[in-house]
Amino acid sequence: MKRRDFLKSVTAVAAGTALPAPAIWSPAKAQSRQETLLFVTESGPNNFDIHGVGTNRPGYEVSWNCYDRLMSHGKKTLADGTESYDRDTFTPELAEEWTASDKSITFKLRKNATFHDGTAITAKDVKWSFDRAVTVGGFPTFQMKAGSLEKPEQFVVVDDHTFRVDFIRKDNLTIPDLAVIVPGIYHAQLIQKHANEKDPWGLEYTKNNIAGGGAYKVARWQPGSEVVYERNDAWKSGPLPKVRRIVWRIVPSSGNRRALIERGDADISFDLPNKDFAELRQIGKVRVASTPIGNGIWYLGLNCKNPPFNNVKLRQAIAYAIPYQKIMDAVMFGLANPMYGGKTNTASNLTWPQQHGYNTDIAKAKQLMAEAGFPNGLETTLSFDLGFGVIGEPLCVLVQESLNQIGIKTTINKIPGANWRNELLKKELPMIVNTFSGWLDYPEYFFFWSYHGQNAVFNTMSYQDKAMDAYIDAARTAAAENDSAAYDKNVRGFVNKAFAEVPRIPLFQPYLNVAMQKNISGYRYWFHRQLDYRSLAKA
Amino acid sequence: MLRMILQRLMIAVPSLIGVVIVTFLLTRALPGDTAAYFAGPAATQEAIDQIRVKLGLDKPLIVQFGRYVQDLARGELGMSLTTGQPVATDIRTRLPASAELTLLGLIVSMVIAVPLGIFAATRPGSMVDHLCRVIATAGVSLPVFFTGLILVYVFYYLLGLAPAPLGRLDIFFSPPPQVTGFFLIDSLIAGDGDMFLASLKQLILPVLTLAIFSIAPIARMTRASMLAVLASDFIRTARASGLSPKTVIVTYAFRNAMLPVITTLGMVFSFLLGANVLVEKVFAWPGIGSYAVEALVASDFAPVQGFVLTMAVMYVVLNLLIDILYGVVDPRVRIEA
Amino acid sequence: MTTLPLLDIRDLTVEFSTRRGIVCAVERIDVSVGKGETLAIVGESGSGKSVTSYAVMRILDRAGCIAEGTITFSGIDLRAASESDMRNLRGREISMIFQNPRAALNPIRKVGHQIEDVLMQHAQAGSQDVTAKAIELLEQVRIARPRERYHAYPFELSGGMCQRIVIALALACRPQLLIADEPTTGLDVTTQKTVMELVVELTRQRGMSTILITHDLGLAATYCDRVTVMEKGHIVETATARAIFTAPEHAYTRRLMRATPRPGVSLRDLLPEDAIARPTAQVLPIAADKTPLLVVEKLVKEYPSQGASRSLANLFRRGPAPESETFRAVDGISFSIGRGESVGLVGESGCGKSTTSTMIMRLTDATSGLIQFDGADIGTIPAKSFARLAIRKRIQMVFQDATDSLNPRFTAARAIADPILRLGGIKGRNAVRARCEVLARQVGLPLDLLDRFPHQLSGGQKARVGIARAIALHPELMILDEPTAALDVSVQAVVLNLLQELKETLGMSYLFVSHDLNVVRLLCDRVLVMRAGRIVEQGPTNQVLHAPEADYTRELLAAIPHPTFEPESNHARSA
Amino acid sequence: MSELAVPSGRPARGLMALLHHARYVLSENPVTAFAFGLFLLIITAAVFGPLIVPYDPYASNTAMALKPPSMAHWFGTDQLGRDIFSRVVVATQLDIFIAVASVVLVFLMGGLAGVAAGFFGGWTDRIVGRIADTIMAFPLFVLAMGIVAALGNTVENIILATAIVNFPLYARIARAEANVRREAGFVMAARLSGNGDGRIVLTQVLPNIMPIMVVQMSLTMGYAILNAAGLSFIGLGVRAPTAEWGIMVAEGAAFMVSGEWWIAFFPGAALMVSVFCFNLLGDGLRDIVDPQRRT
Repeated sequence: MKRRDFLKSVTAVAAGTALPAPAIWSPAKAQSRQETLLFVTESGPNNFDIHGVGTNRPGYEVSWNCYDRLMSHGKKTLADGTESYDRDTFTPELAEEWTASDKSITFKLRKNATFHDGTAITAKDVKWSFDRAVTVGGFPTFQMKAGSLEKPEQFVVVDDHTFRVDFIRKDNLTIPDLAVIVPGIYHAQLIQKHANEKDPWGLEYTKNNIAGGGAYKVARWQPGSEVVYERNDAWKSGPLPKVRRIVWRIVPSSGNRRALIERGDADISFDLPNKDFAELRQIGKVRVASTPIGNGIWYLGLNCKNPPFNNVKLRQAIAYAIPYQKIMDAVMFGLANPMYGGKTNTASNLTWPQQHGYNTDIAKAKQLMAEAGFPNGLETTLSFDLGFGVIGEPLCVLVQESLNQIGIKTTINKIPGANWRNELLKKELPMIVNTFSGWLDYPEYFFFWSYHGQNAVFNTMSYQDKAMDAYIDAARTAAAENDSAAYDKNVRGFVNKAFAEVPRIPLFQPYLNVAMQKNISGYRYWFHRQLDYRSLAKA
Repeated sequence: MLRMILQRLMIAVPSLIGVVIVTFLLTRALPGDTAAYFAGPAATQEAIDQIRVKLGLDKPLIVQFGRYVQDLARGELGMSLTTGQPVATDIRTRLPASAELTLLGLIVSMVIAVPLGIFAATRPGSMVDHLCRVIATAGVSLPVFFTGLILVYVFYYLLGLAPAPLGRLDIFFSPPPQVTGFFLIDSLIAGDGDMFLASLKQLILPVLTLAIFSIAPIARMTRASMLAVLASDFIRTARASGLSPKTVIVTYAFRNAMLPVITTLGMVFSFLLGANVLVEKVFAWPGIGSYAVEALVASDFAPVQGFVLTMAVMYVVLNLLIDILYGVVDPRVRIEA
Repeated sequence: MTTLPLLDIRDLTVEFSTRRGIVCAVERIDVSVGKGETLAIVGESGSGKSVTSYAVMRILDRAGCIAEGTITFSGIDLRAASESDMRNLRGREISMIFQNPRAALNPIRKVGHQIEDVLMQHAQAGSQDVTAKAIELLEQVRIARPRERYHAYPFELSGGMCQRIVIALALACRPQLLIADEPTTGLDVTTQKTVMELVVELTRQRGMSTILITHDLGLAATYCDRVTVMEKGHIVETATARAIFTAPEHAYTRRLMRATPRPGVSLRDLLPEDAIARPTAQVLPIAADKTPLLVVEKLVKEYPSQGASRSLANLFRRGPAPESETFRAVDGISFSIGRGESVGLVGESGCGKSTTSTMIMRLTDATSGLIQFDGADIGTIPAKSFARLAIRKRIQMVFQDATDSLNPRFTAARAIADPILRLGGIKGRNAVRARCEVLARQVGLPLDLLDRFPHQLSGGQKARVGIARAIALHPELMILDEPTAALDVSVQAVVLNLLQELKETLGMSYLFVSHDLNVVRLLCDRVLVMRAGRIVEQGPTNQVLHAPEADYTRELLAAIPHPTFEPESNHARSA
Repeated sequence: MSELAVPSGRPARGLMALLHHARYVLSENPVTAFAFGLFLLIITAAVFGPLIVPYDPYASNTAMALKPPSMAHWFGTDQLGRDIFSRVVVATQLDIFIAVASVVLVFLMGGLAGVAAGFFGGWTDRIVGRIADTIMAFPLFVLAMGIVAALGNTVENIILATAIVNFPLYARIARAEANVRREAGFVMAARLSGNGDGRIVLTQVLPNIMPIMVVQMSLTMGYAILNAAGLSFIGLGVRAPTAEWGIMVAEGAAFMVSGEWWIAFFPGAALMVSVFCFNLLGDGLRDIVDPQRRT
């Protein structure tokens, strides 16, 4: 609140409600205003501990900034100048150094690292934290398993400051999986004091208390409205962050969030609709960083299990009937990488996501509809998640209109967040619009969850094809033995198959957009798509 | 008077029981599967079943209802999964926010609507009468969230007069020590003028939005009851005995006309609590309305049940207050009860 | 009238703007009242008598205005006076008391405070002694225990008591002129007497002038010096009470005098001279069969006494409700009505006469006692199912307030047709319409009024529709619950004659419920006098009304105001 | 109502009287006349809307997205390039349908239950009273949300939710009016003429209560539309892409700050005008119906 605005609003108030003389603006408040960073988002955390039951994504952000991990990622600068985490380089955090063999990896912990309450951090805490991650169940355990970290026996305390992880199988995802949010270091004694037989891992306590040693501590939390962080000045696991105090306010109305950033009251505005970001960038009063979300795709999923979309020709017809350009303009306002319009329907390189060869071609779509045996069209429903309604709703309306041209009548079905996951699990929705992005930015990792026959929850199309499974498994083993020739053949194999049989039609790769005041620096894009406060600075 | 209170509570008991049952059924009928929602995006089927058992949602409805009533008896409102807090603490922190907003909204709208109604009633059929009616009706014709958004757009975004719609307090104020939970009162108790001013400024726009929305019903009721009272015999006697217009209008007519208005206040207050939900969403107000809405959309039963029960108890207390107020004003009720 | 009159109204015309344009309520009237004189303004409803008094006080409602004429009050031109001057006059120099006393007081304010308001307003008392002054006023109007009644609310006092408070309010500032607009209408005869005597005594004592506005000629003649008679906004005649009573000049006054029921006159005498010549219809012979049509023995009706707390207390108490809890409206009455006989049931309000009639009509169930109609015991049949029985047709009723007993949404024809359609057994629209027209003719209702709604009919016309509906099914017993109480005197005379004629032509027997002994004397063969749920006296009409045994009956008779002027010669008419 | 079809000449005069009376009130009260004119405008938009509309309200045209009001598009275009004027006019049909349907439903539920409670008293009175209290204990909007969330956000459920939410208000008014008339003279007279209680309620008591109910119904019509708009704002309103004022205002709200004020403004204005018209009409009807005003 700049001084001029404050005085103006005080006089307005005085005039309006005839209050006594306006309070003089104390210098202390201005100075603390400079040291505090305010950012606004649509929804807030429901749990501080990523191991907790049902922790939402804002909850991940709290865990990331308030707990340490053994190691983290380095940084690289992208084409447009914004910094991003570097998938391939790992930097020390709690662990000063580590030596890896093909059987295990041993970490040397920092000697002087302490938890927030000052007690020293030892390997025993690390072991307890890892055991907790693999046994507490739900999402954390599932994420650890993705990197073949499955059994407490793998984690060995060598001495107070050395910790070894034994591999159960060769998996090139194990190392990166150690740098995601889940394997954080928890303060074992403190949590066990609040644990009981019904809740052995103290999940209730860590739900709204931080028992860690990260760069920030939570000073105050009012669920659904505000989180206030204070910097942990005794933090040793990296350069001391520059911002002393961070206030996170939840402002549900997107219009207000934009007004706050434009008027300079908020330093950072997160998760605004694309249209606002596009316009803010043009106006140029604030800086907008847009980074394509690694491994992230918005797609139109077709249910391959039950008719009518188990017919490949019909799926291809639909792939040609999607109004791609209209979606890019009216829904994403250009803030996305198109996944369509490639030269051919075969893999052009080993990266993922990449463009497929389909484009809007109503005539071809009609012809394919006839070949597929649906000359006079069909009736179906198109569903989307109310939680992502800002993109989902206009997208469905455009798709509905263009599918109408080739005889496919659709009714739009708006499903609230609560039972959207429920519906996905049942895998009965014929046609859905959805998004998925994995933390580990490797093609085989994406295909393992979205296309593999094991029919995980992310394989929303329940697409099961022996050949596709073979390609994916072969690619994973090739990566483990870093046999690049086999890896190259198999990755191209499963990408071509995905494009040919198109069980889901990739539409675009969305961007993560953040709007910041000009005096904010040090923003870095991360795989978990949340804010990392430690690198931020306020000039 | 005590007997009247006892009697009023007697009547309230069946409706409270009704509320408990209806809320339970309503929340259980919500389409979402809470277990699936809270198992997280990547949960597998057995993870979800695990959570369903943990939450006890797999037992038959009757058993769940039995356990729910037991918890209720112990004053245990259960745990909110959306905010991760026990529902009771959530309600204790958030109810004063909503109450402060709604009460202030009601007071402001009373201060505007009642004189408007009296003014219109004392000059029936004149231009003033039509003008008051048009202004009051215009207020209620707009959806409350739309009025809120327009006020924010004009007074905050364009003119910069109003403070940022950031909730109850500016960012560098920490809330005053919790005494009543009403920031205005707590800041006065703490003697912090700055704080009082800041929370007052934050209240202006949302209170105005609620007030605009509730002026019409109160003004219309005041006008109608004033018209009826002014046509009655005892006003004619008062005029005939030469009492001054002020005494006739205020002491004689107004006090009688207030009786029906007081009863509609109960109706308008619960009407406002409902509209409050939307205002809280627009002004990021950490009130109980938006809390219930988020829980409802996330099919999180405990907060919805806790919220509705609090509202039901508040409604009973409110009606009791209205009856007592009615008794104070109208001796006939006091004697008869 | 030698001295200057206190109030002098010259050529006064008052107009009201209504939906159908300007209506002239009062047209060029001259009224004057001397100091200390009591003037009565007599007229039927709609004659403009109340409008005149409102014009004097300038409290006409928004639509009314004084078109022409002057009103001077002890030298001040009231028409030209400013609103603030008028306000000082009202209450201090001229004050008014109104008809319905309980409604004329602020329901939620102590009576003492309301008196103090007037005293304070007109600076009759400072804040210290205002309470003492108020209590002194209460004593003057003879209210028992004034100190305690000071704190009472209007709904806690009886009608008569409330009227005394209104009088206290009016006389608080010792005004020169008191206008009483129908002060005793609606009160019991006995209370009416005490209130009128109080007014006259207080005004005489203080040398005040009084204008008494009433429709009751007897009242006017008894208590006033001069009488002005008004008809449809014009003054018809002004003379001393004695002159008006003994030698009315204007035809309208004469007609009014004739129509007022008074002892020693027959039903037919009430009608105007020209009407007498009408041939009496063919009279049915009184049925020979002497067995009584209706027999009532030890009829009792109990109500649980009021108060919601009572029901609450019952909830918690074990054992039977103690005797004193209930209130006995009708306490064991017995009587019988012969065929073709008309019996009067007389009593003041609250004596249980209406409750008795609703029980006999089987609209409400009796607590105990026998009701036998034409030999059959109809008391045991529950009221709910009585409507569908054939016997329903044989007992019908005419209600007191005709406006309330007609459905505002039904035309007169539809109202009359209702019983015919249900129980009349006549099918087909035209047949039912024809039957309605026959009935209309029988009760003297012009046919073109059949399609009007109740709010478009006059009092008398509505009464006729009520009667037509009652006789639609040829009942044998008809209960008339004060059928003419709400009517003007002249209309009342016509309706009473109509009822008498119908009884004779259709051979019905009547139970005539009323509080007005004069009306009962004209119509009934036998009279029952009721008080607090019990019959205190019953017997042939002239025996009960001329040589009453029960002293309550004597008290009732004495309370009826009928002037006894010595038969002097024609007294000089005063200007 | 009257089984008695009186020869044709007569009822005409009844109608004439009503018209005359209505014309008198309208002339005496300009605001009600204005509201009545507005009402006619809305009804014509609801009936003929879809026919006279310049564009197809559902045709999106991304090239023309977010254009301000111009000669081509009087009210401008929305995010998907659809013509807002056409959508606002077509939406009248749906919104008026929601308003009328919920009002009729709540009259049948609340009104009749209230009349029965007021007339018969005893147990019916207690039951209806408790139901009304239970509903009253819920904050109105939250109850509406619960119902729509539980049963799905179809138009029928929105109507049902609005009806249930208004049940106590109607029950209370009907009960009070019926209670007053329970002991009325014409009710006793009707019993004397052999009418059973049921018939008395329907043919005699109800017609007398209708005027007061009609006044309340017109006020509730305004509320029904606002309720639908509120539900749309939190995502429980009608399904996309149906045109309905509430959801259009809710969608447009996000664009206001970024300068595209017209997306929310015009549906909001239409919403305001119609609710405004219903409320004023309600007041006007009250004056026509109020016996004291009938000079």
